[in-house]
Formats: sequence, structure tokens, C-alpha cells
Amino acid sequence: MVMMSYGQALQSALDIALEKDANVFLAGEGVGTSIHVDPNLPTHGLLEKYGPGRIKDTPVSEAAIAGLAVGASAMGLRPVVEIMFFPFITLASDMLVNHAAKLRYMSGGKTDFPLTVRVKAGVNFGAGSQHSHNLEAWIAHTPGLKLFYPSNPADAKGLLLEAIFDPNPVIFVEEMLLYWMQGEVAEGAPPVSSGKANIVRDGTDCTIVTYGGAVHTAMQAAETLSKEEISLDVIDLRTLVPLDENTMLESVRKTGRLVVLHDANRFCGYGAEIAATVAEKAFSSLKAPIMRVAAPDIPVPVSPPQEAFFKPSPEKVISAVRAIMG
Amino acid sequence: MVMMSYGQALQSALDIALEKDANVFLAGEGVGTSIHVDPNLPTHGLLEKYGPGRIKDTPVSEAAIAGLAVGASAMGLRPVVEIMFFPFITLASDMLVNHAAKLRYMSGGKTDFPLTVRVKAGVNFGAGSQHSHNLEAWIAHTPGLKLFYPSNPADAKGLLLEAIFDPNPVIFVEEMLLYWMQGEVAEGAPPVSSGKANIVRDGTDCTIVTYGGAVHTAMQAAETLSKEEISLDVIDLRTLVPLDENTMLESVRKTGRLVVLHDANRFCGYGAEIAATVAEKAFSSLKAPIMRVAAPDIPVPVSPPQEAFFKPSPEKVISAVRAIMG
Amino acid sequence: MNDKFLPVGVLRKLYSDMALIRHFEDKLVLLAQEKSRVVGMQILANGQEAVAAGVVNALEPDDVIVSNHRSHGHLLAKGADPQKLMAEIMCKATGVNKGKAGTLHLAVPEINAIMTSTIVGASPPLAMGAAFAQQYLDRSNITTVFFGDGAAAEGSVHEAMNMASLWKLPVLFVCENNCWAGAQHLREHSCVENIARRADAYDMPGTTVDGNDVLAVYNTASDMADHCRKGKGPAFLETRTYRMRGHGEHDPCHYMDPAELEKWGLLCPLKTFRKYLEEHQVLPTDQINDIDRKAALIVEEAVIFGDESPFPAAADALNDLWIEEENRH
Amino acid sequence: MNDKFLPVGVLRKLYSDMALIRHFEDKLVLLAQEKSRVVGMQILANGQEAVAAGVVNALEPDDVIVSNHRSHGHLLAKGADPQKLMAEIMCKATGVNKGKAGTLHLAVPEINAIMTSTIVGASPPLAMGAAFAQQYLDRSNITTVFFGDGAAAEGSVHEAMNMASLWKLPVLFVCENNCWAGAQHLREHSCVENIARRADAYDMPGTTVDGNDVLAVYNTASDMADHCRKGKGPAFLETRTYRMRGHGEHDPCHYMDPAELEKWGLLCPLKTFRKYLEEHQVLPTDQINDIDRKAALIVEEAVIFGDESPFPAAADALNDLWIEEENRH
Ligand SMILES: Cc1ncc(C[n+]2csc(CCOP(=O)(O)OP(=O)(O)O)c2C)c(N)n1
Ligand SMILES: Cc1ncc(C[n+]2csc(CCOP(=O)(O)OP(=O)(O)O)c2C)c(N)n1
Ligand SMILES: [Mg+2]
Ligand SMILES: [Mg+2]
Repeated sequence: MVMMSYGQALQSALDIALEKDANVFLAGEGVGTSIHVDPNLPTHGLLEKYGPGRIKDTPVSEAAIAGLAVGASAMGLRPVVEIMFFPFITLASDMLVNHAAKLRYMSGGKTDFPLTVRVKAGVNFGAGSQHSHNLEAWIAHTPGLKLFYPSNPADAKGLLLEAIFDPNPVIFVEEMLLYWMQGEVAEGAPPVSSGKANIVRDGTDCTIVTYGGAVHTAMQAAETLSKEEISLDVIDLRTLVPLDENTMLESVRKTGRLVVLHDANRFCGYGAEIAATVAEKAFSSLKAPIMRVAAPDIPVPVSPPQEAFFKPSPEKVISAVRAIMG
Repeated sequence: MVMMSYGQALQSALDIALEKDANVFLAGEGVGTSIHVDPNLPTHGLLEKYGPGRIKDTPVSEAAIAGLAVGASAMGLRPVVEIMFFPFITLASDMLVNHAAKLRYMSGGKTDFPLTVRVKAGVNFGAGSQHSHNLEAWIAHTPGLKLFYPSNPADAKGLLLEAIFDPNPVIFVEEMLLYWMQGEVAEGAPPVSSGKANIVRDGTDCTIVTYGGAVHTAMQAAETLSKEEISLDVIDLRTLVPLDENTMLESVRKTGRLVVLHDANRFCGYGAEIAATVAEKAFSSLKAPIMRVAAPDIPVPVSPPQEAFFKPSPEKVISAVRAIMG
Repeated sequence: MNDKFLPVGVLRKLYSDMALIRHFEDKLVLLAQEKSRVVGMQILANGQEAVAAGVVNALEPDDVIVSNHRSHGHLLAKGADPQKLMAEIMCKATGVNKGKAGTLHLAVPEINAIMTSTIVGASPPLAMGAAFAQQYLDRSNITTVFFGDGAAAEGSVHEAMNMASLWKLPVLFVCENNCWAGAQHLREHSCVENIARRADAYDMPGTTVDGNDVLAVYNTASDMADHCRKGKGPAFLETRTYRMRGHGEHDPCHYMDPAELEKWGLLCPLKTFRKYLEEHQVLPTDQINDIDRKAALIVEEAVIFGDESPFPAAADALNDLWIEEENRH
Repeated sequence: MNDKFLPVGVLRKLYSDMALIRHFEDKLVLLAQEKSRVVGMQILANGQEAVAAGVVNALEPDDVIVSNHRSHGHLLAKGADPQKLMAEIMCKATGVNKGKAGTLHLAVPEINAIMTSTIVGASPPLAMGAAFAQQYLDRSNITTVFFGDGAAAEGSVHEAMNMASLWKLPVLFVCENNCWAGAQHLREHSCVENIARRADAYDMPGTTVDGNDVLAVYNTASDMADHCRKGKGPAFLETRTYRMRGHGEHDPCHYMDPAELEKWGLLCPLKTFRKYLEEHQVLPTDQINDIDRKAALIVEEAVIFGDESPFPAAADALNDLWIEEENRH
């Protein structure tokens, strides 16, 4: 085990993958030469190590970047491409949704697309809604795309390796605010299975299902509530597709209560799927309404007080839990 | 009242809007001259009546078509543009999501975008998943876009007029299979308010919440079940954004049971939002798990038996209802 | 026409391919008139056979093609099995894609026709990606992509051309300019008459050839394929031709100018080439007739194969989305 | 430089605008170094002032501009109130957009700067739509759009150019080629050195001018605006200039070639133009110094205004998404 940041953990995963498999290459805007020099950034230093043949800086052409990944993966390469910020995925969405996700199916299983798309998510940069807009629900609603969203350095490394060597297309969401978060990470290539949620805190009174940066919001809420003897079971989904239904349902069967938490907008967000699944499959265990804590249904604001207002806080989680603890 | 088809009702709405307001124009691929001659198609005959200055056939450029609408609406026109089939909305999604939906907000309310985007939805054309892919959940998850989805001729006309004269951007989904469906439609311009669901069948045992073509699937199921003395309350949402929460919640408070039905994929579909809202706000009235009947999480298949398998049927609704009638 | 003196074998192959495509699609015209015989829109390339035959025959077997919604000709010329192709068009379980592709999304990787997309304009970026892999893997192959004059208006095509040129990728961009994008005539949807005028904007060679002259297509495509293969980057071939039927078989063509149609009808690529073969005594008439008869026979057998094949099982719809066995690291 | 003998008033206005932009942004350089003084990335146009001033001054007040992430200069030249602009960049409630736009999405419809998008490549289709409205409403105005050399690789730009040319829309496409797209040099992201080479592909006039020569920019932009205004369709102006600072103020510029930077530093558009004004005795030195002093003062006042303004209330975040009162039919 070594301590490293979330960003370094991602970097280490990329490094291992590039080292191990000559068919792995990276492409994106600034994945080689970046306007940033921070060693905590995932692609830092890789151009120097692997050269411009494998670390490809691209023009500003999101559709072509995604098309590059789809076309090259069909030929047997393992592209790892970057779409810089989540809202830019709109520009790549035809390639990802109508092609990466569907072409294997429509080929009758003949053509494979072992590609990974890294995309950066995050609220709280003051960059506004054209840079900050969590669209994981779009991806999750697209059959044929896997979706990973790690919350800590160990998972970041394990899941990125899992994504790169998964023979299916994977959208890999990186939580930018966590790039500098330190954590223990196994050396080598520790596999973290997709579809296996992590119970990050064991509790009995209420289940919190969450993922990504919001896991830390949940943990803070849990810490505070523990002082009032309310104990939360906090589940970090880690991969949103495939979803680990069992871990989640078992927890709700134990606690009888559910709060779903994410940083994305509430309406039709990923949290709705969690609530709906539980309302069908663990209905008889439920002692209280299912609550969702999510961003209000507005674009991410830029000004500091409004951005703070937008982002789900530990306090909002605490209120939701209290409301259903009765 | 006159009898007309759903397609003719849409055509009549376009005609009224074009007649009434010189700032209304139509644009899209084949909205003027089409490869089809069927008078039931919404844009049939409008080029002849209004000329090429107002009925604009465009190049095959979905991003530019949407950009045309955003830019022209910012200048005070009321563009009504067509994105031919739902999966092509991916190509327009940057313009719709990052611009139409957000620019008014970010301008602090200074710039308005009174545009309408017509898009065709439908499974069962044997055209496959690059032509058939219901993405209403994507739109609904984008704050700043309204979303209308009529199920019958009268609503088609009323809601399209409502969309065109709404000062906000509206995505208007047309159910292609219904273009030939006949129904009574008021003459003139009958307003149908957005955010007002329609109780299409009154019942006491179980609520069905649905919209678009699936309304007819629900009605068939209700007919069959009525023979077993199971009475369904069938709610046609008509507009998905804004959502008429009250009508839906009142129904569930009455029946105690909910089945959500749509033709889109199940995972993270619009139905998840309905289920989640009810699981929070009408929890105490619920006597049984909330069921969702939706398409399986695969792309729309092309071959007839597989396409039929994909599409939610009255039988599937009946099984879901029976399962929770206990 | 044949100023490069191509071997008879090549000329025969070109004619055979064109004949097969024409017969195959003429049959689809008939099948499309019968309810439930074929599934979905039938989008045919009648009048454009010289492009498919001319371009594809200029390629090596290991070269890759990426096609669009009007793909039957490209795939037949590349060597797709007509029976499995017809079965797929009928959405049968025995089709090249188990009935999951239908007419619009045919993928035949066994002949290096790795992908077909019916999203207009999507094929060029896909092809650019495939060509990147060829360059990356240091292969001596190229990727050829077919797209229409309509597709040239999609932004994705331009992104692909810029990236391909910047990285000198071996892509042969073939724009089949058939004067139509749906019901929109070229002059209604494109601000330039010759799409090849765009090649210079991406610093690649671009040429417009008579797309109804199979030898012109073949010769230019050969030169351009050579250019791409030598690592000189992409090239752009525009073939001027005409869509002799509707956009699809459901299109009554009410918007087409009969005079324009008639003019192009006289330029039928098969008739023209047959005349050439006869006049230059490359092939005697009876051999040409034999080729046609053989094509008709192949098509008949394909239809029988398709008709007799079963539809896939409904529940098989759930398969083929994911690769289950994972290639663990 | 001034071979068209522009009136002194125009020359003075050009210099004043450039001075204001330079002072305004030099101040932002300093503010960006202080924590919490301005919000978000500060993306500045140091070295590119001649483009903003030259193009915008060639327009009529009723002409529309659509800008991109590097927009401060365009907006100041068009006449945006420096105080409200600065307050907006600080995300204050008194800003042009109530603190909802911040530095990257400034919209100032009162001066016909109707939209700014930080989605690279999005401004051209937006501008094309605005120009469509001008043509539709039979106005005699044009729309000018600013985008970068990097943006030229986005497909949306090409779709917009094709549609604008096809419909002869009054759009002046201004490509500010500043040699960089983020940390990628022009030669790493574009397959052509001069983006104006693309104009011909869309059958519109295209010219590359020295973007550091404000008179060259002004004169060419005037001619092109005239072309657009006369209904002859769009035109394409490429201005060759250089981004003298990082992509944004957080960028340490480690990847930039100091020699290239130095070379362009000597070509500073303000220095060059000041020299011209002095040498040709258009303006005496003390008047030029006055202009600079006045610019500095305006900026100081803007900063004070911004600093003293409050942030918007948190819950006001919920407003401005929807228009509530509906314009009923
Ligand atoms: C992205 C997208 N937009 C629209 C369509 C509908 N469509 C199918 S073919 C076609 C015309 C294409 O014209 P062209 O590229 O010239 O090809 P052709 O049909 O002439 O062979 C259109 C608009 C589509 N399939 N995909
Ligand atoms: C669609 C999109 N992709 C990527 C980015 C990130 N980005 C912001 S500016 C920029 C470079 C743009 O270069 P250019 O168009 O030349 O403008 P410049 O910054 O040089 O003024 C990039 C890649 C973005 N904002 N939008
Ligand atoms: Mg065509
Ligand atoms: Mg630039």
C-alpha cells in the first residue's frame, strides 16, 4: 500500500495499462501537453514516458475523438480517450450512444468496442454550467455503455484498469475536486470488480446510496448524525452500470429507510432509478418515504453563494434523514 | 369539433401558428419537400402554402438546425425546427442542452429562446436503434427544457400551439405510429395547458401513469382487466416537463397502487422519476410495490419478433397489475 | 475509358460486381413491394453501381471499408456472401448479423467491412478511427469510407477530415455525390456543387470523377489508395452519379425532375460499361450475358435462402449487447 | 498602414478601445492572483486587442456580435459598461447578468452582444441563427462571430458555414488565429496553417490579415461587413495574432516557445499603433497618454464598483431559468 492522490491513482492506472498492453493509447485535448503542470493530474508525465505515438493530443473535435475511439477499438486497439468536461459529452454523444453502445449489438456480436472514455465531472469550480453538468443519468439510460464513477484513490486506480481492459465500452467519470484527495492504494494492478458496491459505513437506521464526490458529503452527514445516535449505512455504488442491486437492497431490508444522494440535478437523475428500484424490490421493508437529496433543477450557477446553494451539502442529507427518522 | 388524424392535428397547429405570427418559421430536413406524400404527415402542404422563406428545408446538419433555432429565437423569432428521429437529437444536444436550456439562465434572464424542436419517436418501424431510441429522459433531466409528448389528435394540436407560443424552449415529441390515428379536435386554437395531466380512465384499484403511444397500451390493458373487475386509473401525463405531480399523487392516494409504463428503456427512464416521486410523496398511501413496465435495456431490435418482444405490451401491463393486486 | 489498359480479369470482375449489385437490388425493389418480405426501408443504389465496384476493386482484401445507409453495393463488391446478406436484409437468424442489423447496419468483419452506420455523416469519423489503428499497428492497409453529398454537411465529416489530414492517416474519403439528400437536391443542401472542393481546406488531394464510369472510378481510386497506402495521408474522391430511384423504396419520387432522371438514365453505368466491353471486344456478348445470368441466379438462391431461414427467437433480443467473458488483466 | 485615410475620430476610437481592453485585462491579471477577487478561470486576450477593436469598430451599432470564451475585448469594443462587466466577472449581483454569467458567458443584449458561449465552436451556429433572423426580418444588419483557430476544428463551425453560405446569410466569420488552442500549437491541431483556406470550400470570400495591425483588421472587416450587408452572403476573416499570456491566468505557459513569444511581443498591437499615430502625427503623444490614463481610470472605477457590489442572494439561483408570464395566444 502506498499513499497517493486520486489523480495520481488514475495516472498510475494509465501507466500500468500503457506499460502492459501496446494496444492501449490515450487521446484527447491536452492529454499530452496540458495547460496545467500539476502532478496530481491523471495524464501528467505520460507523454514524456510513452511519446506522441501513444499519447495523442487532438484538435478540439469531440465527435472525432469519440469516433477515433469507436473506429480504433473496432480494429482491436484499446483506446482511452478524454472528453474534457461532462457537458462536452453532448458533442460526442452520437458516437457514444448511436455507435459505441449499439454497433456490437447490431452486428450480432461480431464487432467489439473495448474503449474507455474518461470525462471530468465536478461542481464548485466557478466555471459555470457549460463546464459543470453531471450527465451520468444520460449514460446510464443508454444500454450498451458501462459507467464507472470512483470516489477515492483506491477505486480510481482499480476501476480505471477495469475499464480499460473491459471488452465493452466504458464511460469513466473522474471527480475533479478529488484529484488532490490522498488515500491508500495497492501497488501493482489491484482489480476492483465492476458491479460491486462498497459499504463505506455500516449502520442500522437509514441507508444512504450515493457515488462519486457525494460519498464524502454522506460520510460527513453520517459523522454528525452518529453524535445523535442515528447510524447510517453508507453505500458507495462505485459503478453505476452495472448497478449492484443486491448490496443496496440488502441494506434497505436492514435499515428500512433510504436516502439517495448525488450532485446531479434531481429530476430524472440517477437517484430516481435507485429510488424506483427500491420502491419495487424492497417495498415491504420500507418504513418511511424514500428521500432524494440532489441538486435543484437549475443549471450549475457560477457565483460562489449560488454555487454553494446548488451543491447538496451534509446538512441537506441530515435534514432528509431526520425527516424520515420520524 | 372535427375528426382528423394526429398528423393532421399537428399540421393544423403549424398552419395556425404560421398564419397567426409572421415570426414563426419551420426548418428541418424535408419539412418543405419530403420523400413522403402522405397528407397525414405534419408538414405536408405547408411549403406550398407559406413558401420557401418560411418553410426551410435544411442541409443534413442537426447541430446547425438547432443552432439556427437558438440564434434566431434570441433575435425574437419563433423557430419550429425538426430533428427527424429521436436518436439524431444526440447531434443537436450541445445546442439544446448547453445553449437553449442554459443561456437564458446565464444571461440573468436577459435573452429569451422561444423555440420549439419537433422530434419523431417510435418503435415498430423495423428501422432499428439508430432511428428508434426514446430519449425523453435525457431531455427531462435537462433543466431549462420543457418536454411535451401528446398521445392523441386533440392534445397534439393543443400542445403544439402551446409549445410554439411558449416563451421557453420546448422539445415536442411526436409519436410516429399515431400519425394516422383519428380523433376529435376542436376547430381554431384550443389551448391545452402544459403541466396538466389527463385522467383518460377513472378507476379505483391501481394507477397507471404513462404518456405518448403507451397510453393506448395502457387503455387496452385497462379494458381487459375491467373484465376481471380490476379497475385502472389511467393517467396520460401529456407534458413530461412540467410534470403534473398533483394529479398523479392524488390518483395514487386513491388507488394505493402504481404501475408506470413507457416505451423507453427501463433503466434510468422517465418512469424512474415517477416512481421516485411517488415513493417520496405518496408513500403512506402505497399498498404495494411500485412497478415499472418499460422496454428491456437493449437497443431497439430490427427483426419483427424481437421488435415486438422489445415493446411493452398490454399483457406486460396486465401482469404487473396482477402482481401487485395480490 | 480504359486508357490504363487494365487486364481483362479486372474488367470482368468490375462488370460482374456491377451486375450482381444491380440484380440484387432490382430484386429488393420487387421484394419491397410485398408486405413482410423484407424489413424496414430499402435504400438502394440503382445507378451508383460503378462507384461501389470501381472503388472496392481498387482496394486490397485486407483494406477496410466503412459504409453508410446505402451499403448493399459496397458490401457485395467487397465480397459479402449474398445469401447471408439477403437473409440479414430479411432480418433472419441466418443473416450476417443474426437478424440484428437489418438492411441499414450491416457489418461484415470477415471481409473487413467492419461497420455501417445509418447516422448520416457518422461513417467518416469511424473510418478515421479505423485508419488510425492501421497506422498505429504499422499495417500497410487503408480504410475507405463511403458517404453522400448530404453527409458532407455534417460536422463530423469535417472533424474526421481535419484529424485524418493532421495525422496523415490512410483514409480514402469517397463522397458519392448522387445529387440528392432525401428530397433535397444538391443545390438546395450544399453551398458548393463539387464537394471535392473541400479537400483543399484539409490539405489533401481531391478529385471529382464521373461516378458512372467504372474505369474512371477504378483508376482514380487506385491512385488515391496508393497515395494513402504510401503514408501520404488521406485523399478525397468525389464520384458524380445519380440516384435513379427514390431515397428508399417507399419514396414516390414526386419531387424529381423527369428530364434530369432521363438524362442520367442514358448514362446508366452498366449499359455504358457493357457497350465498352463489347465495342472494345474485351468480352464477347455471350460472356457478358453469362455474367448477368449468373448474377440473377446468385440472387435467386439468396432469396430462397433468406425466405427459408427462420426469424431469430424473440428472446435472443437480449443477447449480443455485452461481451460476457471478460479478458482479464 | 492607413492607406485608406481614415478620419482621426476613427483612429482615436480604435486606440481608445485597445487601450481600454488592455488596461481592463491587465487589471484582471492582477485580480486573478488574489484569492476570491474574481471567480473562475480568467481567459484574457492580451496581444489580440487589435482584432476586437478593428472588427467591432467596422460594425454598425445595431449589428450583432456573438462571442466565445475570450470575450472581454469584443464586449468592451462593442460598448459594454466596464463597471457592470467587471462586476459580472466578479459574479456580483450588479453585473450585466446579475452574477449568473461570470467571465465566460457574458451576454449584453443592450449593445447587441446577444450571446457568448464557452463551448468551443458553438458560437458560429448561434451567429448563423441570429443572421437568419436578420435576413428573415429584412433588417440591414449583420452578425459577426468570433471564434478561435482551435474552434475551427469543431464540426459545428462547418455546418454553420455551409448553411450561412447556402442561404446567403449576413454572417461575418472572424477566426482569431492566435496560434494556440489550449496547450496545442496551431500545427498540432490544424491540418492547415491558414484557416481562411476553408472559406473557398464554402464558396465565400476569405482573407487572412495581420491581426496585430488594427487598421488592416478594420479595413478588411469593413469591406467584408459591407459584402455581408449587401446580401452577398457570409465572409470569412482570419486574423493572425498571438496569445501573449497563457490560455487562462492559471496557465504557467511552460509549453510556449520563449523565442516565438518574444517575436510576437515586438509586434504588440498597441505599441505598433501608438507608434503609427505618433509618427504620422495623427495624435500628439500627450493625447495618447490621456487616452491611456482615462482607460486606467475607467478600470479603477470598475474594480471599485465590482468590489463594493454584493454577491447575489443564494436563493436567487432559482430564478431566471424560466419565463413565467406566458405570452398567450
Ligand atoms: C444524422 C442523420 N440525419 C438525418 C438522417 C435521415 N437521412 C437518411 S439518408 C438522408 C440523406 C442522406 O443524403 P446523402 O448523404 O447524400 O446520401 P444518399 O441518401 O444520397 O445516398 C437523410 C437526411 C439520418 N439517417 N441521420
Ligand atoms: C467543446 C469544447 N471543447 C473543449 C473546450 C475546452 N477549451 C476551452 S478553450 C479551448 C481552446 C480553444 O482554442 P481556440 O478556439 O483557438 O481559442 P483561444 O483559446 O485560442 O482563444 C479548449 C480546448 C471547450 N470549452 N469546449
Ligand atoms: Mg446523396
Ligand atoms: Mg486559438
